This record gives sequence, structure tokens and C-alpha cells, in this order.
Amino acid sequence: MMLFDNQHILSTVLFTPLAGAILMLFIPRSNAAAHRWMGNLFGFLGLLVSLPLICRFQAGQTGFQFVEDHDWIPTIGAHYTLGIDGLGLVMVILTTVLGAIAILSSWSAIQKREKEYYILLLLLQTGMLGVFTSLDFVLFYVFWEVMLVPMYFLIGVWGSERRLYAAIKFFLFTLAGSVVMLLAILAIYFNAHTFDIRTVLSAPHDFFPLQLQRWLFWGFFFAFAIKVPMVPFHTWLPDAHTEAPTAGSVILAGVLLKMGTYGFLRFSVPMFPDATNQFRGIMMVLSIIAIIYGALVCMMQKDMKKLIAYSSVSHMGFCTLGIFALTPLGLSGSIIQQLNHGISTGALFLLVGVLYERRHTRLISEFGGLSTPMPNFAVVYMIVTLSSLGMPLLNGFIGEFTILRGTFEVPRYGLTWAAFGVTGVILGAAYLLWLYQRVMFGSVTNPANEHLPDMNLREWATLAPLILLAFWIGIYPKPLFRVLDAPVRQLVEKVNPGYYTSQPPAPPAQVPAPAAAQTPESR
Amino acid sequence: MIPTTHYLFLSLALFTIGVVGVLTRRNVIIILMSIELILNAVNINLVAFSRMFGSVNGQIFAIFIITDAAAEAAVGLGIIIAFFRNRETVLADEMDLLKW
Amino acid sequence: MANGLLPQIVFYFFAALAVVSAILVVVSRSAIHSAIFLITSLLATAGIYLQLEAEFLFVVQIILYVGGIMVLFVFVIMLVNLDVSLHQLQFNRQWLVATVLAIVLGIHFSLPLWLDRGVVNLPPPSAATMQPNSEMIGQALFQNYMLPFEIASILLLVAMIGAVVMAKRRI
Amino acid sequence: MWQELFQQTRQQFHLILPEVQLAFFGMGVLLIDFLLEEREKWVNALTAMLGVIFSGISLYMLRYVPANGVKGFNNSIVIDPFFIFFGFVFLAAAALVILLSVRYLEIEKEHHAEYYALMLFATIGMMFLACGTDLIVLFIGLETMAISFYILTGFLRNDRRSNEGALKYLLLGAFSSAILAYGFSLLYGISGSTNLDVIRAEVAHRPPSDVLVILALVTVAAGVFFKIAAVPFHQWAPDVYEGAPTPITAFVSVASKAASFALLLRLFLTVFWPIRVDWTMLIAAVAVLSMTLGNIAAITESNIKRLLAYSSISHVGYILLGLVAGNTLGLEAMTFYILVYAFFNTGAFAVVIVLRRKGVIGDELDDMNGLFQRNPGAAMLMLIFLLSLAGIPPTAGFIGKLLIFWALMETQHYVLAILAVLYILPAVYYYFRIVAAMWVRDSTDSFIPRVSLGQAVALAAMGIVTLAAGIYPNPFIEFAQYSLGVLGR
Amino acid sequence: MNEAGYFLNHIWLIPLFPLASALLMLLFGRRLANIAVSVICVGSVFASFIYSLGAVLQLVARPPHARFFETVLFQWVPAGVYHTTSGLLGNFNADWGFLLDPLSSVMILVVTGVGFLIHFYSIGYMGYEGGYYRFFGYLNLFMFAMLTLVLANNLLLLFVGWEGVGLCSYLLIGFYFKKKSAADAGKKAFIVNRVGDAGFLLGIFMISGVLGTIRFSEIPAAITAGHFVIGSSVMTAIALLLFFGATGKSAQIPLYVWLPDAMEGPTPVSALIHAATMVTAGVYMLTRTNAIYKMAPFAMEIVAVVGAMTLIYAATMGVVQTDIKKVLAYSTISQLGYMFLACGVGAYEAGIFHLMTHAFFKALLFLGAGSVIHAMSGEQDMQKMGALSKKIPTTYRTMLAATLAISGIPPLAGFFSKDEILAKVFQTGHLLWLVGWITAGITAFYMFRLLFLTFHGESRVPHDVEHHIHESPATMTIPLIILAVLSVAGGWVGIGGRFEGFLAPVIHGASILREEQTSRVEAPDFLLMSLSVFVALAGIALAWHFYLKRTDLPGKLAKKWNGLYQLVFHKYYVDEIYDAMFVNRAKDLAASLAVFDAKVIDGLGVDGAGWLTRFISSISMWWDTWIVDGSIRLVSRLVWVFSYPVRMVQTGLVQSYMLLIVLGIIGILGYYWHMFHL
Repeated sequence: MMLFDNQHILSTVLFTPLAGAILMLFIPRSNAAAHRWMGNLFGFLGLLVSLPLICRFQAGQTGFQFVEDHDWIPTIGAHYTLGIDGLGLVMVILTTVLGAIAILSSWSAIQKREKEYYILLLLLQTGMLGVFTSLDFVLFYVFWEVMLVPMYFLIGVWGSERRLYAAIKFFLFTLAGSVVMLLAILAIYFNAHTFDIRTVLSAPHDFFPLQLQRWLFWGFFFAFAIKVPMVPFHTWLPDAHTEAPTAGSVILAGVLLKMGTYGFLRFSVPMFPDATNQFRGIMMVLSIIAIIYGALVCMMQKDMKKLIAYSSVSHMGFCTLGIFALTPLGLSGSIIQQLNHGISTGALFLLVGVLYERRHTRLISEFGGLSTPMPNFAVVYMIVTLSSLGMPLLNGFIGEFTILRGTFEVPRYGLTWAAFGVTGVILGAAYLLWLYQRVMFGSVTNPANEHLPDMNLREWATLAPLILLAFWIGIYPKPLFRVLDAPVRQLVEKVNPGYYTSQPPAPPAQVPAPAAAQTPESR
Repeated sequence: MIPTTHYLFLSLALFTIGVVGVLTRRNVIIILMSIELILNAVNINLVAFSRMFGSVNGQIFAIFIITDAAAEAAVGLGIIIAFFRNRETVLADEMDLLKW
Repeated sequence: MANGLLPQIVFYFFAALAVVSAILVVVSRSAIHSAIFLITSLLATAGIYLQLEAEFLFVVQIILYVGGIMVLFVFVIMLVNLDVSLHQLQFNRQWLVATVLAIVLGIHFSLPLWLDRGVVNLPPPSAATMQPNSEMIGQALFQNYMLPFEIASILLLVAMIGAVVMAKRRI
Repeated sequence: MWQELFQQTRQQFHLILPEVQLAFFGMGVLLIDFLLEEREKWVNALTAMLGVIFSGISLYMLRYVPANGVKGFNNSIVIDPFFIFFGFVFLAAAALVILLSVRYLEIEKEHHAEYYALMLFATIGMMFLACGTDLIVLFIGLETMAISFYILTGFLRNDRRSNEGALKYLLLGAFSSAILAYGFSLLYGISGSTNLDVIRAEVAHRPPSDVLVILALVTVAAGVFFKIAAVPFHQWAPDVYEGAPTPITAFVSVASKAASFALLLRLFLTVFWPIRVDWTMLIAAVAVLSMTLGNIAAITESNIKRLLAYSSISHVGYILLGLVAGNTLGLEAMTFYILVYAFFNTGAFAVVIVLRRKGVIGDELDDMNGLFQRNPGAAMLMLIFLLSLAGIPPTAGFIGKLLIFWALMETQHYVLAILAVLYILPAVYYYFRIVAAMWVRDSTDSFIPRVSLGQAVALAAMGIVTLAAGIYPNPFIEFAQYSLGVLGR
Repeated sequence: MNEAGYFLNHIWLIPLFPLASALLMLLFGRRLANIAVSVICVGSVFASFIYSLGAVLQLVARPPHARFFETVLFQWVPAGVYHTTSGLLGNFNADWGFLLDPLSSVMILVVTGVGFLIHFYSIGYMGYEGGYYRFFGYLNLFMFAMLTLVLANNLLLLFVGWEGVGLCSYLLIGFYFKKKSAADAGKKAFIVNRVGDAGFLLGIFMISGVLGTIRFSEIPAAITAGHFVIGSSVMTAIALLLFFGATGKSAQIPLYVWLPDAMEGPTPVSALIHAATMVTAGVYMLTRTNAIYKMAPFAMEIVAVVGAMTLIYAATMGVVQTDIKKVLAYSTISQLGYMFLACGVGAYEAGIFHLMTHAFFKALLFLGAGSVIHAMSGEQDMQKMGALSKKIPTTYRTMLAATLAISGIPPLAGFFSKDEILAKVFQTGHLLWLVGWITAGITAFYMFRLLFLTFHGESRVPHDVEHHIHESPATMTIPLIILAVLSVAGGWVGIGGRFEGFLAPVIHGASILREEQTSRVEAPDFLLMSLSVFVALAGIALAWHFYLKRTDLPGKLAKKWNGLYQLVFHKYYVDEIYDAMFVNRAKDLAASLAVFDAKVIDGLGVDGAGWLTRFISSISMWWDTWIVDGSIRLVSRLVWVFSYPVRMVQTGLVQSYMLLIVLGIIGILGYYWHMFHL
């Protein structure tokens, strides 16, 4: 079937949700059930069509696979180019899985305007997949911004009290970063004379003169740092998370934040390696701040979702830390940690959603002793908490350990970075367990909680896959490492060449300043 | 022979006076008249230049400007009448429904 | 009267008349007076046209402007008679500022011209005579400027429609 | 001698056929109107529509003109791609507005033939504005357009706002066109001719920073800036937009703006092209001012028509930036922007028109509340148009802005680029106030806006173009490129 | 591989059995009947005990030098290439692999054996508790983690077990999750352990960074290959980091604070986790990595000193506790101190030996205590006990054995192990020997104090509980008896250094220093023995004196010999003085130490740390809301506000608009004239 051969499968994956959305346009609004079914159907279809990618993906083969390339806007030289490497694969699968789960999770949670809700979710899905698969700057940017709109509505229409504020805040924050990125993209074009990401990636590390690299690095930095979000650009996150409906939070935490780190990995690091080497220190400091600061702020939260939101600030701090360690372990760890964060934080939000559906409050003080009325829930919650605080044999540990191991390797202050990171791990245990204790332990104080029903089948269905994934990554992450090896290798070869030959790592001070002079200014 | 510059200054004088009228009078009709003054100044320019170049183009232009002035005056006065019918005033600073 | 003293006298007389009556247009209390002074000013301008050997325009000015437009003005002034407004303020609040600024504007226009009259180097009035004026204008109007002439007809049609639509109580 | 006059006229007649068609049908409307009962007035709209279509056809006939165009009527007009492009924009806008007007006028009980006739005449003026290469043609064209608009603005004669808007528009317009005329007179004084090419040659020969040239430049620029509503000559826009009947507001904000831009480009790319070093700074300043003021002022505006007025001011800023860049790409960006802007801006007004009903103008932000529940389709379209106005992909507005930024970056106007980019943020903020009202707030009144057939067609067309130009902009960009012909080289 | 033998090849089954049943419990346990639960859980542990036994036998069957078996199931974390600190390419790879050598065989036997007994005991003890299945599920999970810990063939996998046992202890301490104190204790335990783990993790990083491997079997070779000088800073750093981790898990100063609170958990848990197995993980880890410590004498000094300090400090603490389990808890800490002291002086085998014996008798003590509590229907305060020896004889006898054992009375188990440690310490010529020796006395004192207060003297039991005091069921007593036997005979394996010989292949020579010193100081063994026995007896005597004799003697004497009464009284007077002069002072000291512990260490140290964290976090939250976010909101508000004046310019007055137009023209012209200097 032509739709599924290697040249078109990515398009199929990309547009299946969109097709669903368009189809749903024609179903009358009154028929909410139909929309529910269609939404779930296409969410699941989206997952199914993405599975062949896993089977056909050749790990260890460098470069992009499933590449599809057509002219799009010849007049400005923009192409419709899709393709994924190991990194892309991980992200795409994460997106499809979480997407399906998010859609399923809103079965009973969403009681108004089902039609638009599911249409928007599917649109969002397409947007995110587009970001992870597009290999053309313009295409990438288009998807990057398209995806904002559905998210705005998900928060703004189906959110809770301060939803409008949160929604517009989210929109403006993200937009502020991305518009600057647009200029950076144009600047790249005028120096590389192409929008093709592959060409720029395959260029030598001093392809852009150093001075330009610095500018471009910061140009892209804001877009990604706001998405990640790195302190101090994070304040949109707690609001957005808190106000968004469960599915929204799941997608937001699970996938949207990854776009930032993905951007760092796909653009900042490999395209501006010299600049990256220069600013590594700053980036790592920012990450460390995010880790510890986020964790500290978590402790004082009274609102579960806010707490989890700040915890994702802390966790994403680990991801950026790993990225800017610029070592194989750091990078692969970071990517795995992104996956983990998607899984465990997504699951946490789902769990909060379960509570919210029953009690319509997220205040921690409202709960307590829940493990009596809902034992299964308690068990699942415990597992998720553990995976989130990095308990071995669960996914979190693999990521955090690898990241910290990679960070430890950083010349000069390696041990210090690692030590700070470990502090973050401790704090993580502290706030997560404290939350767990306050919600689950003790005897039921609030009469409203006495007869809460335990998790129903659908909720199981949403959470079980995540938990299985968590265990799988925790116990047998080897396939992941194998898939990620090639892209990580490329990245490292770019940022510090000759790493894989057994020479001591070149200190980043040796960034060739004359290199700027050597490369002729291309325009 | 009078240098063309003098005509320029004359037209400028009329122009300025017209602007003053436009900016200061409250009566809309008088504002319109002041605008006529400005157009008149323009005409002086044109005719002077046409004399200077010895070609009649400028005068043609002047004729068209007079035409336009006539049209504007007609429409303008019509609108003023309509306005007056609804608002019982022709004072410029009393039309302040539309602001901010 | 190609050159000599007379043209200058004529010019400066008419110029002075135009300017003075223009000022009176702006300052006089009643709209009627302004209208009359405007007529004076326009007539003075017509005189200047004559002095510039633009006879046709001289006629047009008198007939069309003075005879047509100004009558219209006076008519409207009668229609919306404003004995009331005679007693109220004739100048708006910003009049002082406005006057100053207008004069500044005038200076901005004229001073550079004055300083640079060397640089501006307008050629002296050409000896080329534009006689017979009306015929030449006719030629130009119906050959080179036929198109604008046609458009002008539409413009006037529009103006007519507009005047009707606006002034008539019901269409 | 009259013989050859007719001769040349017959040869060149096809060049002005589009305008002639419009004039013909314009008068036709006036005549047919006498045959119509009160409830048959929609036939007028039909007639006018026919006129637009025929004019469009005869415009289409002219499409094979060479890039440098065909001159006619003693070089007083030139039929070049530029004209064809803008002619198309005007006609499209006119068609859309006619479609939107019928229902509106019926509600207003002001359904008269004059309305359509004036629209067509205004369109004629615009077209001559786009094709004229002679100061007189340009001026008369401009005035035809302007005066038609004064009348149309005041067309609701029993509505105080409409009167006031018309009167303000007239006074300001007359004032500004007087200034423009003064500038023209100076141009004539510089060259002794009213033909743009001659004037251009003269200007080129003039010594640099010649006082007369500068005076002419400034006065002309002031006049044109007024027409396109650029700061600081913008203040008529909000009042007139609010006062005018909403379809006319759309027409003013799109067609008259496009025509004025045609005039601006024509003048600055021919007459003032030799001295562009002198005016780039001026344009840049005006552009930045317009963006700033437009965007800032709109943030707290609660009347949608005024809000759109401010937003259109900021859009003018964006378009002018293309001229600042001044390279081919920049000009392409301008024309492309003008083209798509015609569609999505009209669209935004169209939704306001849909909200019009007896007693309620429907232009307050609260009238939008819960529009989604009341008419999802309209809300959906409005969302698209607003996204496009804000420049969010995948809409035409994004591509337009992209091209503008592109041109700025290419010409190393980095600061301007960053400014322009950052002004998207406030824009998004105030556009999304409307979005929020439509989608999130609950409706404050039970009125269900119904869309007439004409409105439906127009809305659909505009929505499709907006999306198409965003998703597959290539044809549109090519059209924009084609439009420039030899200008700006 | 087949000649390795069935049990060795299926060594992976050992941890698997408990894991399987644990999962079974946690998933479907609620549907199972208690009997099924007990059968499955206890059975699984028993199975793994059998398999460990088999494996060990097959290992022992080999010649000493070949007593080493390693098997890799699959690659676990093949994280990839990295640079060692010496700039060489390393390939970070953690397998899921098991290592069986004398050390781990001792451990698995202890773990599975004692574990099995405790499971068995729990059947009776937890029989009437809610969440029976949950309890056993956690317990089995713990067994799995612990076995992974001891069988791991690399540090990372060891860390897995390490964290796993921590988690299980968290879950089991918080088993009565409705009690806030229990939940808090659990949390405290987990977080304090995490602090230790942080050090451990960093240690692992450094090891892999410095040595390029984390496999135990490769570490010694890597060290020799690395040409490290003795006491090189790197090695010292690693050793200290690892030790920091150990202090967390094994409750040494400064991280011991969690253990006393951990007594909130059910008694079998205390027996299994907080006495026999988990807390000894630190000692095991040190012994595992002794090759590194060998290179870091300074670190060993630290270990020894910390061990000694903990040892005496905890012992003194034990003197004044009245809660029976708290006493045992402190004694555990102090016994662990002995083990670390041993490791510190390089006497790893002695440490492990004591670990084993301690596992026996301390488990027994806890179980006995549990049985007592069970009999007293939940009462834990020794003040409210007494004279139970008649009512629950079995418990009494077994506990007596255990107490003798821990006090180091020959020929019981405790004697051999403790004596060996003291001997080794003495050989190194450490003054720490003195500490150990004194503490031996104190240990005997407080242990017998416990015994006497609980079982002798007249009953202080409130009457409502009095009448239904009863001996525990067989399921509880049988393990007691077995353990009693073990704690009597367990030590005999050490006679003639057989145990030491058995462990020798694992010990890569203790610190160089020690080897020199061994030759220098030669002490007659029997002398040391007699000394320690003496001090133990002294302690017992003292305890007897104060907790039995002093209470009932006065009355009798007064009745018997009225004439001697004065004398007796006088004697008592002396006694009182003596008492007042020494014992009370000592007790006061201990008490004050206890207060210090409760208030300063626990209060300031731990809760304070928690409070401080919360305080900082509240500050940072304030910062986040008002500075970071606030600045954003301020900017947006400014833009918003600025929009009003801009709109106010729109006065609605035509002429003001015209004025602005004129102004604009003036401005532009002005600009140009300025540019052209006119």
C-alpha cells in the first residue's frame, strides 16, 4: 500500500489525526458520543500507523530515515521535507502514545463542546508530530506555531477558573520566543542559502562564523528555553498546567516541553557547535538552577498540578543539563529522560485528573488517606511517584543516572555539576514522597473522600501502558540506547570532534576563534 | 519681470492662511472655505509655473483642481446639511460622538 | 505689457489684496463676511492669472469659482443660518497653538526657499508666448488630457449624486 | 485632426475597457433602479456585481501586457502588470463588499442604487490611481475615489455617527488632498510636465537635497500617508471606520488603502526613486510609528471596528517596511501582503457585518461574546481571519509577514526586523481578546446571527483564500512578483 | 558453563522466587486467602533458600582459589562511550549479572535463611493484621532487592538492590500508614537514605570515571593497571563517598537518625530489615570494595573512628531507653559500629563474621521482643512489664540465649565474632580497642537490663492485660528456637579462623598499614578473650545489681537479720553513694545524650534540615511569584496602561487631527532641513 511505503509513511503518520479532525467537522455537533468515538478511534489509529516506524527503523544507521521531500514554496525555496532519526523516532512514538492516551483520558472528563475538543486535540497531535518530523526550517516553524492555537483553546475553553489568563500567557510566552527564532531561521538562510535542515546539519562545525553562531545560538535559545522551560522563562508553565484540562496537561508536559529540548538537540547544538561549547557553562548553570529551584518551589505548593508543573521544571532541568554536558552519556541520558518525563509526568497528571474528576479540586489539603478507599489507585500512584523520583528498575533512574554520569565527565567542574544534580534527586524524593504521604497516607479526614470509587477500567487503560513503559525502560533500556547511539554520536562528533578517538577531550577553551576568519563570510 | 519665487511666496502665504483657518475656525463651512483658499494657493503655483515654462499644462491642471474644488464643495456642503439636519450644529468641535 | 513697472504694480496689488482678504476670511465673525472676503480673494487671484497671461483660467476662476462655488456656499450659509453661532466663540480652543504651528509650517516652507533661491534656480519666465490661450488650452484638453477630462466627468457625476443623496430628505 | 483623435482613441479604447465597463454598469445601476420595487433592490447588487465581473474579464484580457507595460492616451496611463494586479485587488474587494452589503442595507433601510453606483465609481477612481502615469490622472482618480467614499461613509444619513464620520472624513480628506495637490504643483514646477517619467528624469537631474524636491516629497508623502492612514496622519481612520456603514468600512480599509498604496508605490518607485536615500529613513520612521501606535492603542480598544482600524494602522506599518527594505523581495512582500490583506481584513469586517441587526451595530466586543455557540461557522472563520491578521501560520498573514521579515533581514535592517517581530505579541494579545470573547465567553444575548447567501459566499471565498495563501502560497507569491513588472529596478 | 552445576547456572532463580511471589501478592493478593498468601510467600523464600544453599555447596565444592562464579543475564545499561579521567576511552556498561563468591554466599545464606525464619514467624505475628497480603508482598519484594544487592556483579546493580531495600523499608515502616508517626518515620528513613545514596552515586561515578569499570571482578585489576599510589586522593575520595553511602544505609553517624524511628514498623520488619539484613548492606558494600579501601588508608581510619564513635554512642543511648524495641534499635546501631570498626582496621572477615552472628541473635532478639509485645497485646514499654519468664517460657529462654550471645559470653556466637573483632583491632594497636572493649561491657549491661526488666522482678503489668498474657503460637516460637540454636552455635564456624580462611579469596589484603602492624603487635589471644568475657560479666553483674537485687533485697534483709540491718543499710548507704556517684552520673550522661539525640541531632539536624528546606522553598516560591512572574506581569501591565494615553490622542476633534497632520509635516520637514543644515 503506497501510503505505508517508506517514502510516505511519515506523511501518513502526520496527517492521520488531521484527517480525523476534518472528518469530524462533518458530524453534527449534537452527536457527542460519535465525536468521542471518532476522537478515540483516530487517536488510536494515529498510534497504530506510527508503529511500523519502530519495526522498520534501522538503528545504528546514521542520518535520517523515511525521508520524504517535495517542493512546497519554490519561490522562497521552502520544501515539504519529512524524516526522522533516532531522536525523532523516540519523540514521534512518545507523541502518538501520549496522544492516544490523552484522548482516551478525556472520555468522561470533557462534558461540553466535545466536537471541538476532539478536533483540537487531533489538530494538536498533527502539529506536534510535524515539529518532530519536519526537515525544513519553514515547515518546522509553521508546525511549531500551528500547534499553539489548539493548545490555547484546550486551556482557554476547557480549563478551570483562570483559564483565559493562563491560555494567553502560554500563547504569548511561546510566541515571544518563536518569533525571534523566525529571524534566526532567516539569518541561517542568508548564510546557508537553504532551508534544508539536513544540509545545515551535515556542514562542518565552523560552517557559520563564530560571531554569527553566537547570535544564532541566542536567537534559537529563547524559543527553546521558553518551551523547555528553563528558569527564568518558566512562569507560564505552572499557570498553563494548573488551568489546563487533564489531557491538556498530559500533552503539555509530555510532548510540548520536549519540543524545547528537541530544538536544542536538533538545532542549537549541532548547528552552532562552537557557540554551544562557549555557552555550555551558562547553560549548565541555568539547568542546575532549574533543577534545584524547581524542586524547592515544589515543596510549598498547595495545588497538586502546580506542584507537578514545578517538578517538570526540575526534571526538564535534568534534560538540559544532560544536553549541555555534550557527552554521549549526557545526551543519550537526556533524550531518555525526556521520554521518561513524558511518561511519568504524563501519568502523574492523569492520576491527578482521576482525582479531579471525582472531587473537582486539586488542593492537596482536600485529600488524605486515600489509600483506604482507593487501594489500586494508591499502588499506581506509588509506582508513578517512584518512577518520577528515579527509583532503580523504573525509567526515571536510567535517565537521571546516565545524565549525571555524563555530566560528571564535564571537564573541570564535572563533580560539582553532578553533585548539584544529585541534590536535585534528593529534593525530588522529598517533595514527591511528601505529596504522596499527604494525599495517600493517614486516615481519611475529609468525609467527601470516604467513598471515592477506585480506578475504573478506562483509567486503567490510560495508565497501564505508561506503567509498562516505565518498567520496560527501567529494566531493559538497551534498545533505546541502541536507537539513540547514532544521533548522539553525530552530535558529539559535531560539538567536540575526535571524542571517539581515545584522545583526552579537547577543553572547550580551544574553540577556534581564527575559524571565524578562515571561513569566508558566505554572503 | 517678477521672479517665479514671488508667486511661490504668495501662494505660500495663502496656503498658510488657509491652514490657519482650517485649524482654528469652529464653523465647518468656514473650514471648507479655508480649504478652498489652500486649493487656490495651489492654483497660483500651477499658473505661475506654467508661465515659467511657457506651457499650458499647469493651467489645465489648475482647471482640474478647480473642478475638484467644486466637487468637494458640493459634496461637502451636502454632508454639512445632512449633519446639520441631525445635529442642529455646524461647529467642528461639537462633532465628538466618535472618539477614543 | 511684457515687462516694465505695470505688471509688478498689478501683481503686488492683487497679491496684497488676495492676502489681506484671505486673512479677513479667517478672522471675520460671520460666515457671510468670510464668504464675501473669500470671493474678494478669489477675484484678486483671478487678477493675478490675468497678469500671468492665463485669460481662460481668469474667466474660469470668475465664472466657476465666484459664480458657482461661492454662491453655493452663501446658499448653504443661508440654509443653516447661524445667528446663534454669531454670538458664540468663533475660534476653537487650540487656536493659539494652531496659529503658531501654521505659521511655523509656513516658515518651514518658505524660509528654505528664500535661503536657497539660488539653488532652487527656477528658470526665468520663458519668452514663449501662450497665445491664443483658450485655443491652446482647448487643444491640450482634448488631445493630451482627454482622459482626465473624461474622468473629471465621472468625478462631477459622483459629486452630483453625492450632493443629492446627502441633501435630499428622501431619495 | 479630430479624425486622428478618434483614431487613437479607438486604438487605445481597450486599455481603459475595465474602467469603462465599471462606469457603464455604474450608470446602469442608477437607471435600472427606477424600474425596481423596494424589495427588488437586490437586483442593483446583481447589476453592480455583473459590472465588476465584466470589468474583471476585460482586465483579464489585458494580462499579456509586457512587463514595462503599454502606454496610452499620450502617456497619461500605462497598462502594466502592476495595474492589472491592483485592478484585480480592487475588483475582488468590490465584489466581496457588494456581496456583504445587500443584507446590511436592507437592515439599515438605506438600500439605494446610489450606493452600488458610488462603489463602482470609487473603483474606477482606484483603477486610474493604479494605472495613471500623469499627475492629473492620478489626482482626479484619487479625488473620484475619495469623494465617493465621503458619500458612502455618510450614506446612513439618519445615523449621527455616519454623518459625523462622513464630515470628518471629508474635512480631513479635503485638507490632505489639498496638501497633496500642493505637492503635485511643486512637482510640476520642477519638471514643467505632468508626466511621471519626465518628472522622474528631472528629479534625477536635480542637485541632491534640492529644496523644491524635498518640499514636493514631503507634501506628497503627507497626502499619501493620510490616505493609507499612517502615523501621524492616521487619526481619521478610527473615527471613520466606526462611523461608516460596516461594508464601507471594509471597503475603505482594504480597497482605498490598496489604491493609496498603488499611488504610493507608483510615485516612490518612479518619481522619487532617484532620491530614495532621502526618504528611506522617513518611511522607516513612519512605519515604526504606525506599528507602535496601532498595536499599543488597540490593546485596550473595545469597539471591534475601531480595534480593526488600529490594527490596520499597524499593518500599514508592516507593509511600509517592505518599502524600507526597498529590494525586489521587499516590494514583492508589499504587494503580496496587500493582496492577502484585502481578503482576511474584509473577512474580519464581514463577521462584524453578520452581527449587524436592528438596533445593534454589533461592533462592540461584547457583541462577539459566545458567538461560537450562536454561529460556529462564523466564529471559525473569524478565528482564521484573526489568526491571519496576527500572522500565525498556516494563514496568509503569516506568509506576508514572513516575506516582510525576510526582506528586512536580507537588507540587514536587523533592528527593524526585531521590532516588527516583537510587535506581533501585542497584536496577538488584542486579536485573541476577540477570540476569547467568541469561543470562551458565554453569549450575553440570544440573537442568532444568520448568514445570507451572499455573505456566505463571500465569507467562504475569503476563508479559502486566507488558508490557501497560507498553506500553498506559491501562486499568490508569483502573482505578487508578476505585479512589479519593471518597477523598483 | 554446564560443569558449573545446576544451582549455579540457575542462580538467577534465587532473587526471582521472591520477586514473583511479590508481584503475585501486589497484583492479586487481595483476592487470595491468608493461608495461600503465607504458603506462596514463605514457600518462595524457602525455595530461594534451598537454591542458595545448593549454589553455595556447589561453590564450596571447588578449590578455594576457584570459588568464584559470575554470570551475566543481559546488558542492562549499555550507556555508551565516555572518557575516563585519564583521558582513555571507557565504555559504560552495567550488566544484569550475578556474582557468587564466598562473601556473597555467606550473605545469601544469611539473608535467605534468616529471612525465611522471619517470614515464617510473620505468619503468626501478622495473622490478625489487615493488609496481610500487602505485608508479605513488601517483605518478598524486600527479599528480592536484598538478594539482588548481595548477588550483584557490579556497583550499579548493587545500587538497584540498595535503593530497592530502601524503598521496601520505606513501605514497611509505613505499613501502618494510618499512623502519622509511622508515615513520617518511613519518609524520614527514605530521605535520609537518599542523602547517603547521593554519596554512593557520586562514588560510582568516580569509580567508573577513574577505573573505567564498575564490575567488582575487574576493579582490582583496574586499580593495579592504574598505578595508583597508596592513599592517592582519588581513591580516598571514592572510599569516603562510598562510606558516606554506607553510613546512610547502615545507620552510622551522622546518618543513623532514621533507624530508631524505623521501629514504628511491624516487629518482623524490624527484625529482618533493621537488624539482620538491610542495615548490614553498608558493611557488605565496604567489604565488596575493599580493594579500593586498601588504597585509601586515611579513609579506613575514618571508617574505624566513625564506627567506634557510633558504637559507644549508640550503646550509651541504649542504656536509658524504656521502649523495648528502641533499646534493640540502638544496640543494632552499636553492633553495626563494631562491624565498621572491623572494616576500618581491615578485618573485613571479622566484620562479616559478626554480621552473620549478629543477624542471628539480633533477629532473635527482635522476634522475641515481638513475641513479648504480642503477649503483652501491643505494649512496648518495659516499665509496664516484668516477671514474664514464667508466663512465656519459650520466648524467655530463647531471648536469654540471644542476650548471652550478644553480650559475648562464650561459647555463644557473639563471643567469637566480637572477640575476633576486638583482637584484630588490638593487633592494629588502635586505642579504639578500648572503646570497643568498654562498649562490650555496656552492651552486656543494657541487654541484661532489658532482660531483667522484662522477664524478672515483680510484674508491673497492668491488670487488664495481666490475665490474657499467653505464649505465642508455634509459628512464632519455632523460628525463635531455630534462631536460638543458631545464635548459640553460629559462632563455631569461626573457630580456628576457618571462616577467615573461607573469606580470604575475597579480601584483597587489608590496608598495607595493617599488615605492618600485625607483625609488630602480638597479643596473647586468651588474654584478650578473658578480658572481653570479664567486661561482659561485669556488665551483667551490674545490671543484675541494679535491676534485680536492689529492688527486692532491702525488704528481705530487713526481715532476716534485724541486727545487721544497720550494716546492711549502711552497706546500702555506700551503695547509694556509689550509685549516686557513678551509675546515676553515667545514666544522667546517657540521658542527656539521649536528649541531645532527640533534640539536637533529630530536632535541629533532621527536622531542622526539613524545616530549613521548606523555609528556603517558601522563599523561592515568593521569589517566583513576585519577582520572576511579577516582572513579566509588570511589563504587560505597563504596555496595557500605556495604551490609554495613545488612545486619548484620539480626541474626536477634527481640528486636533489636522493639527497633528500639520505637526507631522513640520516634524518631517524639520528633520530634512536639519539633515541638510538649512
